[in-house]
Amino acid sequence: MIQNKKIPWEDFLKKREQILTHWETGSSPLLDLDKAVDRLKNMPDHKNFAKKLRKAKAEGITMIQPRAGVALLDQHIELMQFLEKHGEADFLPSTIDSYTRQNRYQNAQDGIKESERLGRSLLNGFPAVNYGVEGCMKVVDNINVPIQARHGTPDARLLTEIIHAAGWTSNEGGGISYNIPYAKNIGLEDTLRYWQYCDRLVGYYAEQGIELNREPYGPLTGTLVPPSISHTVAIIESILAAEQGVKNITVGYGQGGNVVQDIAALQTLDELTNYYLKLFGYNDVFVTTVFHQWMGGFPADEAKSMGVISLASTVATLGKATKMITKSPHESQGVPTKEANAEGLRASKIITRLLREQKFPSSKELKEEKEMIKKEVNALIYAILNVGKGDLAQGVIKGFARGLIDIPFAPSEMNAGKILPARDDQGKIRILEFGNLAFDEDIKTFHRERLEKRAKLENREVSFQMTIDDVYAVSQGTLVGKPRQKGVSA
Amino acid sequence: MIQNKKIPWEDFLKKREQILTHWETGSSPLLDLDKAVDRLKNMPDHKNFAKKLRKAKAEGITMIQPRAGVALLDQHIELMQFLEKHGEADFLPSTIDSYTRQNRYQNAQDGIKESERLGRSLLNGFPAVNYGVEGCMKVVDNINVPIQARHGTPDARLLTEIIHAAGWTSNEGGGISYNIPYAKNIGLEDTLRYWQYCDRLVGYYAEQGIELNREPYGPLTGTLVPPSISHTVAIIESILAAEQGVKNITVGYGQGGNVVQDIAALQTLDELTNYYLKLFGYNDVFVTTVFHQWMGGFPADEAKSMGVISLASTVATLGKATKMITKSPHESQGVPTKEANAEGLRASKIITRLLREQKFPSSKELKEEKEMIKKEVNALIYAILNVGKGDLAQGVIKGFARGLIDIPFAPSEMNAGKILPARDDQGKIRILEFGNLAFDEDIKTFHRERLEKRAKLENREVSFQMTIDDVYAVSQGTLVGKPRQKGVSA
Amino acid sequence: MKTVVIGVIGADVHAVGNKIIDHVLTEYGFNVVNIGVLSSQEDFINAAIETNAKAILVSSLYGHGEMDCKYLRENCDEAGLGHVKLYVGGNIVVGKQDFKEVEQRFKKMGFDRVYPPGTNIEDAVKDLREDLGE
Amino acid sequence: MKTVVIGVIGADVHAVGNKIIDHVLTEYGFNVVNIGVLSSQEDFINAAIETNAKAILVSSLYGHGEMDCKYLRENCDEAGLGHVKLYVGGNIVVGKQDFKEVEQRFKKMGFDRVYPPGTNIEDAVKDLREDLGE
Ligand code: B12
Ligand code: B12
Repeated sequence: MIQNKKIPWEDFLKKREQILTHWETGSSPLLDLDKAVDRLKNMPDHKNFAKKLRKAKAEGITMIQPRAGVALLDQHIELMQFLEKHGEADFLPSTIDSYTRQNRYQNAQDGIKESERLGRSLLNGFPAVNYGVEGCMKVVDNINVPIQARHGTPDARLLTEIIHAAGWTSNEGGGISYNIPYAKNIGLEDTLRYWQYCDRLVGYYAEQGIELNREPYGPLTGTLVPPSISHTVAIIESILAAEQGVKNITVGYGQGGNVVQDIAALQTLDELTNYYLKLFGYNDVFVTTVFHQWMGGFPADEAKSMGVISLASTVATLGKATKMITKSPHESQGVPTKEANAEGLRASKIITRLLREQKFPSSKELKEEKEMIKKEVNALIYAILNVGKGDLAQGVIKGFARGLIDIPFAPSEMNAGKILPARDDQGKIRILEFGNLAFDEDIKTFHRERLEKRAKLENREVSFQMTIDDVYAVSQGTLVGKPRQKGVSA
Repeated sequence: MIQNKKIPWEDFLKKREQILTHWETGSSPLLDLDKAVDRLKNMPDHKNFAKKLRKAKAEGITMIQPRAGVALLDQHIELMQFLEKHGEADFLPSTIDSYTRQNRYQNAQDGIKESERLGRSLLNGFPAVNYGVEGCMKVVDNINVPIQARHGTPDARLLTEIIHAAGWTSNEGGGISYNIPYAKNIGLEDTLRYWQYCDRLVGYYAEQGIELNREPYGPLTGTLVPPSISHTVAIIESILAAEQGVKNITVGYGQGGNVVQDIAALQTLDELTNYYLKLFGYNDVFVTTVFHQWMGGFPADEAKSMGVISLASTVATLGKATKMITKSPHESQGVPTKEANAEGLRASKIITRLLREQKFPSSKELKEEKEMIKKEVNALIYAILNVGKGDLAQGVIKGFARGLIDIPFAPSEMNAGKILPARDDQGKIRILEFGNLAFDEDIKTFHRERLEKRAKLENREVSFQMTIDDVYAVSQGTLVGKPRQKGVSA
Repeated sequence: MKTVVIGVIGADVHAVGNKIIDHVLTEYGFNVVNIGVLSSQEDFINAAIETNAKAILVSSLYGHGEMDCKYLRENCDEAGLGHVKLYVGGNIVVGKQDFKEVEQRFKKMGFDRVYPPGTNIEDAVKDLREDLGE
Repeated sequence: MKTVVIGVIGADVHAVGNKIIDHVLTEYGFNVVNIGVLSSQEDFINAAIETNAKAILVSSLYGHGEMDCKYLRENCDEAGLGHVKLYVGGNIVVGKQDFKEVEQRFKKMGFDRVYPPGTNIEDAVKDLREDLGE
């Protein structure tokens, strides 16, 4: 039975032996832990994710990072260099392809071959496991900023081993956030274990004096996720990581669209994560925040997409996010060209710089929204801990099974999938169907009242049609979905 | 001696005869006032600027309008249609070329010929006077939204006659705002008279039951203008217009860059203009506001320009501006292509729509900034009225002569040109040299303290170098100008 | 009531569009068999056989559509589903590509209808009615 | 101390760059004669004659530069200013045009140096020193 307990080192090593056999690149001599420690120790500060984040937070500025990855190594390096130079990226990613995410390394290998043959990337990301430590080293050696693996891999153990040994100083993911939105029928017990492993490796490096950054994946399904739900997942994954020895954590949140709710979310994310880490006794974890530019469906038009990107940048900067993940004007169409990706970065960059001296002022509305988020998160964490009889890992498994916590639009069968979100009259994300979500009546009444207000304005009932309208809304240029007539396309 | 007094109708008509002789198109039979009244009365509501603004204000939404104009009539119409269709412009402009602005109609005629010969526009705008009522009618008849003349013409009397008779339902300008930033040695007495004439014409139409919109030009030199200074000009020009019978006025403000100061400026602009109009006894003037996207030097990069444009749109919408004048990603380079112009519009449009349900919440910082602006405006208006012995027109002339009101970076010799603005540590525009500006010691101390704070942070003295750095800053991607080393280019 | 199979092919987990297609087609009176995300070609084929479906609507969002859909037509034919219409939509290739060309590519692979990114599912209802007979 | 005439030509009122050029060139030790905005060709020529200037720096921002600068070289030569260097900078044509081409156009018109939009005036100091001799 899984528990939130640090994995004993011997158990880890035993497991490790097995993991490294999952694909041929696992046998690289560079995966020797001492060699990896050496390499990581020799990474200069400006290529260390954790250190650069500390600096940014101290200066109160917002760093930018794109998503990007292609099938072929040389083209991937070129892409990274381009985004550093022409996108002015402060951090680089390597978005991993979807076969690798499902541990289908043979499919990925085929994808590489097919891409070589056709001269264009047929994979939607960089197959880091197939290229192994040697390939990943080449990437980091050819750039001048820290690099991170970004994926969506339920079982990222081999991937994690490889990237850290190569000198990549951050890894995105978590046992919940890389399961529920990214898988269909993988158990939470499994993914929690997988990610305990990934975190334990980072904890090991920490023991050797190497600070690596870990980033629970914040936006989940990217689709109308109420802040308290994604916050709860972020906080839980932070605690689980801290238990394994992680010392530098970036918690994330995906833009909702209402400016005040987004600022409230960013501020509470920082406050609550710190609060709960300390409550659980992890006193030396350094926390930063990452804001994701709009994660739902984008407008088809490139100029409008630039508008969405820039609006997100404004909110991130005024909300003092330490980092922001950017989108591109190609978002609605497909994986962006490097040029389009860099355009999104540059629009984002100038806004983070123009507004760096500014902060969103406190107000009654902001305070109320923050209070509400805190109340909700507290309720969710209490319920999860309670159903886990004090153990967070158990709580997660049982909490999801019972729908005490529930993520809208998730593909996973581990998720109850009973709640339905919708926007209120100001575009704030609220909940219209609660399923078994562990909210008390007070909280539910608050949500219902807000939605009723919108319903009245729009002269219709609160219903799933509102949710559907809201899912489409941003791609059609509004935040609050307008009632559509059936049979009439918008 | 000019006074703020409604021009008697006979005097107006006498003057009018003379004006219409300034260029051959003045002799058009369509300039017969009865014909013009007929035409304007037949304009449908959706092409009436004043009415569309009333509707927007009632709905609390922000409308968008580009700048645009080319030398040749057919191309100009094509441009307007393109911006309506592909830019989703709510209002159309016709930016008038610079020869026409200086009443050099012969130069404009040469420009038309030369443009015809080379097949590209050699003029920086549309020479409306040369095309006359007939040409201007053709423009409005080929579009479906209201249209306005936007220019910078000290003496726009003939232009004004022509555009209104053609059915253009709004005119930008004013005796101060189209002199001080747009001329070198034209007296204020002259331009105030010219614009009394333009306003009197609108007042006449109002008497015939036709509501036309007038827009004092808000941003002035577009370069580090403190809100209280541009507000004062806007309020004075509103009062002068109201005296001539204008009933629908849009007061403007150019984005400063600090979000809170900009929101404070937008809110106080509306509040103060209404307050002063009523104070002076004009009780039936309908006031709206227009926010100008960044009016200073733009970054060369198009993606970054899109960022600046979008940031402005965010501020305008959250600040509930009724209208916004947009820029394009070509801004730093030259008059935009129609495609680039439409890109700026579409990025702006989506933001005004996404945020339409939202409003910047009130806060201590916002209230303080609003209080400060009000204090300053009150001081300036008091001083101007006082030196004019109760007459606003006289006050303007003497106030400028003595530097009681003073506009930074203006080319006009009527302007004292003694004040120097600079940004404080948060990017708010303050004043470092006051010249004779009619501020009391309290206000001055406030400005000095804020600037000292920045100086300390940057480890340098408050000086003109700060102003220079701030002039360059946005085009180089920051708001607060960083100290540059002499001889080193940024 | 005509039966249609919907699902998201390959290693693709984009669930939002799938849920909405389900809802909308059901509203329009189709009998929707939704096999969800992460579905293999076999999953689609088996569902179509079992439910006697008239059309298969494949969604592919994540970019690997070109690889995942290879030989789907042939495999359907082999399984005796020669009469079943094949539709595909979503973001079916990697990156922003000329759609005319992409459409050709997928038509050559045997798809009856190919839809560009952001297609409103209601627009496909007309096609479905036409292809399946009212 | 070398004398240079600066100003903004034609019906152009863009005053900000002009004020900054004045300040910066003065700081760099030039004797700056600033005739300001809305200056005609004659204003430039007269100022250069009166002050024995070594160079004329024409600014044009508003787009009519091509028309306003026509025959300026010839008119200078006629006025006995054949030795005076002619620079032009700002946004000297209408719209975003290929700068190489624009430069050629103005060089053909007799300008010695042509600068693209947003040129940092400090970058022209080097050229001035080179052309006028230290
Ligand atoms: C939300 C989202 C996610 C969420 C998905 C959550 C979930 N589990 O559902 C998360 C964040 C998890 C995610 C992950 C990834 N995503 Co994603 N995602 C999106 C995004 C922003 C919106 C998708 C969406 O929900 N739209 C709203 C719904 C209603 O619309 P829809 O899905 O397009 O479906 C409608 C129509 O297309 C049409 N339709 C769909 N299928 C069919 C079929 C037929 C026959 C017909 C007629 C119509 C039709 O009808 C649907 C309903 O109206 C899109 C980009 C965009 N569109 O803006 C990228 C996008 C689809 N994702 C992309 C990628 C690459 C990924 C990742 C690989 C990498 C990453 N970014 O992390 C992973 C993939 C993981 C995996 N194994 O699949 C790419 C695909 C690239 C490409 N094709 O070139 C996109 C286009 C973004 C981009 N430009 O890079 N993503
Ligand atoms: C501020 C501004 C205004 C203000 C000017 C206030 C004033 N009186 O000074 C206002 C609002 C009044 C204005 C009016 C107009 N403007 Co204007 N304006 C600008 C803007 C945004 C910034 C200019 C500026 O001050 N920059 C900061 C200073 C420091 O930089 P600078 O002027 O470029 O000068 C520097 C360098 O270029 C260089 N330099 C300049 N000259 C020279 C010469 C030499 C020899 C050298 C070496 C270097 C050099 O050194 C200077 C100092 O560093 C520019 C666009 C931009 N750049 O972003 C448009 C711009 C110049 N304006 C333009 C236009 C068309 C107009 C108007 C006709 C129409 C309108 N928009 O209303 C009127 C013109 C009125 C007239 N008769 O001249 C166009 C010109 C178009 C073109 N060339 O194709 C521009 C490019 C905007 C655009 N893209 O449409 N404008």
